[in-house]
Amino acid sequence: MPNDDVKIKVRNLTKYFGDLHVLDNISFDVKKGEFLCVVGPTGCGKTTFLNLLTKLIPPTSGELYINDEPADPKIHNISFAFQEPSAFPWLTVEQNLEFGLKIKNIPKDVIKTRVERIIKLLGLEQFRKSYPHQLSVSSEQRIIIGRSFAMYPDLLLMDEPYGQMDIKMRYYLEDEVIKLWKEFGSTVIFITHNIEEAVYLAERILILSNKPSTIKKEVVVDLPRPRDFTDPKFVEIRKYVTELIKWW
Amino acid sequence: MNNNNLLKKGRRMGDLKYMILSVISVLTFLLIWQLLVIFGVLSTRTIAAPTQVLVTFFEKFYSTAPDGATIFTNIAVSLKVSLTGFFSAIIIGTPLGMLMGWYKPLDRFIRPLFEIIRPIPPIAWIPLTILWVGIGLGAKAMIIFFSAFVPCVINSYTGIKLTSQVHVSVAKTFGASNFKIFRTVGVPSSMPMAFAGIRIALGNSWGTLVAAELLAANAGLGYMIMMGRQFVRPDVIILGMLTIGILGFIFTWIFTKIENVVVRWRTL
Amino acid sequence: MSMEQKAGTRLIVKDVSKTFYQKKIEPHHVVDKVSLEVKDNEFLVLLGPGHCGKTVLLNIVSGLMPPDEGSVYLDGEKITKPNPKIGMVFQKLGLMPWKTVIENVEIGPKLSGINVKTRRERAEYFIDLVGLKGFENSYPHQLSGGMKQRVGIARAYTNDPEILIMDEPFGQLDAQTRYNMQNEISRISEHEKRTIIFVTNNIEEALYLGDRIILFTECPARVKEIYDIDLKRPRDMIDPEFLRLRKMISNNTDLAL
Amino acid sequence: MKKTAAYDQKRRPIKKILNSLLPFVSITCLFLLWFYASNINPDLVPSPASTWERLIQLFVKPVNKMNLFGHVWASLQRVFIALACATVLGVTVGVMIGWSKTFKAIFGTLFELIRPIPPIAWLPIIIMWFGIGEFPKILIVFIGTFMPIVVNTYTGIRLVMPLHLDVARMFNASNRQLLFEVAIPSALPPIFAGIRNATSSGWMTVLAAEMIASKAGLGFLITRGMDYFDVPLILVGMLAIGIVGALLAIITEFIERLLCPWNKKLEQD
Repeated sequence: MPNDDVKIKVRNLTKYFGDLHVLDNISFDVKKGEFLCVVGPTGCGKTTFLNLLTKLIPPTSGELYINDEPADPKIHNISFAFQEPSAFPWLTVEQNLEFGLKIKNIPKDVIKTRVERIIKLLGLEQFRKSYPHQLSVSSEQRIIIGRSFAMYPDLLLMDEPYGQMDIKMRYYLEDEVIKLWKEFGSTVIFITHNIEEAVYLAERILILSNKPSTIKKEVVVDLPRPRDFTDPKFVEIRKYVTELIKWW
Repeated sequence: MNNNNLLKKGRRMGDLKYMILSVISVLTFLLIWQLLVIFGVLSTRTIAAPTQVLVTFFEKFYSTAPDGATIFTNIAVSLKVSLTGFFSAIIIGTPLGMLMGWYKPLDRFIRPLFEIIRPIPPIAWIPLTILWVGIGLGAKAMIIFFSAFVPCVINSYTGIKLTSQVHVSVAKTFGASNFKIFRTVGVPSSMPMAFAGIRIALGNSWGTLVAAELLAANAGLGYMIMMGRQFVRPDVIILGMLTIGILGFIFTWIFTKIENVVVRWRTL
Repeated sequence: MSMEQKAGTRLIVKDVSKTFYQKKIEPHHVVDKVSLEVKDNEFLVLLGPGHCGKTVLLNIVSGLMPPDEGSVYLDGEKITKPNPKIGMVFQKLGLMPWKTVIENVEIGPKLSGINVKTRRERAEYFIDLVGLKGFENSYPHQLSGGMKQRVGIARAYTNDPEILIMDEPFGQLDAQTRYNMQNEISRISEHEKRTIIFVTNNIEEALYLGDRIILFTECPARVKEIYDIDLKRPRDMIDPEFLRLRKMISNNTDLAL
Repeated sequence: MKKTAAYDQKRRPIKKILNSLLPFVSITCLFLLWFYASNINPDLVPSPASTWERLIQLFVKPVNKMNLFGHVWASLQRVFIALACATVLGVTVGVMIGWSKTFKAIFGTLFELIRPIPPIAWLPIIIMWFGIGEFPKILIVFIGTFMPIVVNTYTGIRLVMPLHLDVARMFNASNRQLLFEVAIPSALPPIFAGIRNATSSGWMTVLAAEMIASKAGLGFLITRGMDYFDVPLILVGMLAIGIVGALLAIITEFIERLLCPWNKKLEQD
């Protein structure tokens, strides 16, 4: 891979909780506008990995660089779409989408145009004044995705946001994520248990090993979009990744 | 579909039946009470018939006997005292609880003092307050403050402690400062609990008011029923009790309306 | 009232409809003229998107709720109230938090007045079968999601039903636990053969488990299509034929936003 | 950035020590304030030493033929008797109006009408009816404890998860079995919460009753202090009230934990 357009650099990321060695010396690069998926077996320190990338907890050693600067949520735009429902129940759909932008003290008119754009792209016009509990679970998840993209993030992390959805819905929402990603050109790291999902979405897949986690393998997915899960090439990559995970 | 309408009607009929039943039960209760007094089973020196209470109610519009004030003066006095105590407890207690729940050092500093005050029922403060402050509005308001303060603090404290970690993390990854997270995430998410606390405070302050007025007052609803006892006027006592009950009920009702507007985002 | 039936058919659902009325809200039409048959000892999957109608249909089949129109017949007898021949694994389980695992499992026989010794033995057998030996005296809140599901399954089996209804039992589990439980349920159902009606919104799960799949529409629930699945067991989720069927069913499914 | 991480780890223990010291600091502040105030006006704010002295004296020279423990016991006894009656009656009434719509229509409405009247407001009329003996005081405390128990039992029964009832119905449970096997056990935690509320409300009501008309009990003790301008005695009384109140709360919670081991909420606390 040529090293021209690197946006995110992760260098020697290591984490101990007391004596428990969770992450071991993880290094990788993400190019600007790349869609990267991370998969791994259950209990591979996935949550820790994410919390380190979002700077929610400090690493034992190693660092994350955005545009060659050490990452800092106060300077950089980092968005995190959590697995559990994380829309603020006391804010309307519109206010939820504005939330991060307001924290960044972005001018009001900019906020307005951005939120309008997201609402339009997601087709949420009729729900703009609704509270999250008045929406279906899938719509609530779409607000969170929208809220993340509205930041024009330097780095967008997604933690299996569609874990509980049925397959049809999953593919619909995943297509929506691809649409937003292409529209905004964001740099995305998407973490999932579901290998099929990873192959469907990613340009590149990182496979994590069991604790202490390291990067076991890197798989490039260069299938054209839209992808088809019955396509023999798709099935082949899926099988390959599954085998890699089953190894240990 | 017809079938369904019938079912619906059936359910409504059921509701109606129970409503009639409860009206009958209340009326029966009043009637028995009235009859017992009329036929002299219960002495009018110890209890007044419902009709007598009603008559006294209208009399008290202008009559100042036996406690020296009309019913409206008494209501006004009681309201002034209880609302002063109640609102100062909300204004001080709720933010204090939230700040304690969010900022650990503050929690560590204030918690011990709070834990000392907490198990002492507000009524037990009455003698000390009377000696310190006298029996004016200030003293009673202070006692009511104690009764409303504790639930305000406890509930807003618990509420903010229960702030969902995910919500905090969202704000954190957006780069919000600790105070900004407190303001934009902690405070709103603890609102339902804070309101539950205020609701308890409301009940407490009304109940304590009566105690305070029974012990140390020269006007107010509590004072009115105390005087009713001294002058052997059961009608005045019962009227006082009913007024206290009805006013308490009205407060709770108003409060529920406000609560429904402020925390309308609740799922429940 | 009784109903003639073909040989091998256990349960007949005939033209069942249900609408809910609430104050201030439009009438909610959830089940619309559903008719279906359940054969003896088959693993029938009811597949439908969203959360509309399927649970209501099950409540009607199990006799917990009367239909507005139509009827359900078990072995030719009309169902009007819960029948011990039908057991149910509920979506949200409804384990009683004040009972230990074994007390939860033996509740069926206990309510029908069977003596302690017999019901304990039966409960222990099924607790063992679902792989919870050693947890008999734990309380539900001490168990993980997958283990709670196992308790729910053991509870239904212990009452010795002939027909077992499972209402989206794995909806709340994470992906990996879900795969494990899918394997478990096929193992258990091979071991203790029963007629099973399994409801899910997950096409992969439906194809992995079902002998037959009945596809429902999104609100109100109507029968859209019936598929006979004759893939050999154990099934492979990335077998081309499996994926082809999955795509076919997926394309025929409504999207429930 | 590496530096920051290390810095964080170094700073934390200091913060921890500071945090663990703060409670002592605050208690010390309280005492200093007390000393200071008692220096300015020893009549209104007796010093800690004279309060302690008064406590000792209370055992040497009892008030109304009873030392402190006698008064504590007098108050407690009233609460226990009233609480026992209120629990039995309150749970029964609560279950009845929660389970049967007919009962609710007949008694629920009457109960709702009486409920907003604070228990203490019953004092004058009860004194008028029954004088100032032991029974009227227990009756007042009974009113104060009965209400929360009924309300909680009622709510508990109403909030039984329909799913739990459905589960039992699937196993052909009779109406009686639904009540005793499902509704009542699942309502136990709210019922206990009601008893807990009732205990603290009863403790408060007994004080009020004793303050108005009594010759024994902690409420009497502090009013006596007020009447004789004996501030140390008031403080001793308040301390005893606080300690007993806290103990009552701890005991009820302990019993609750013992009897409802499945109650996750308590375990997490």
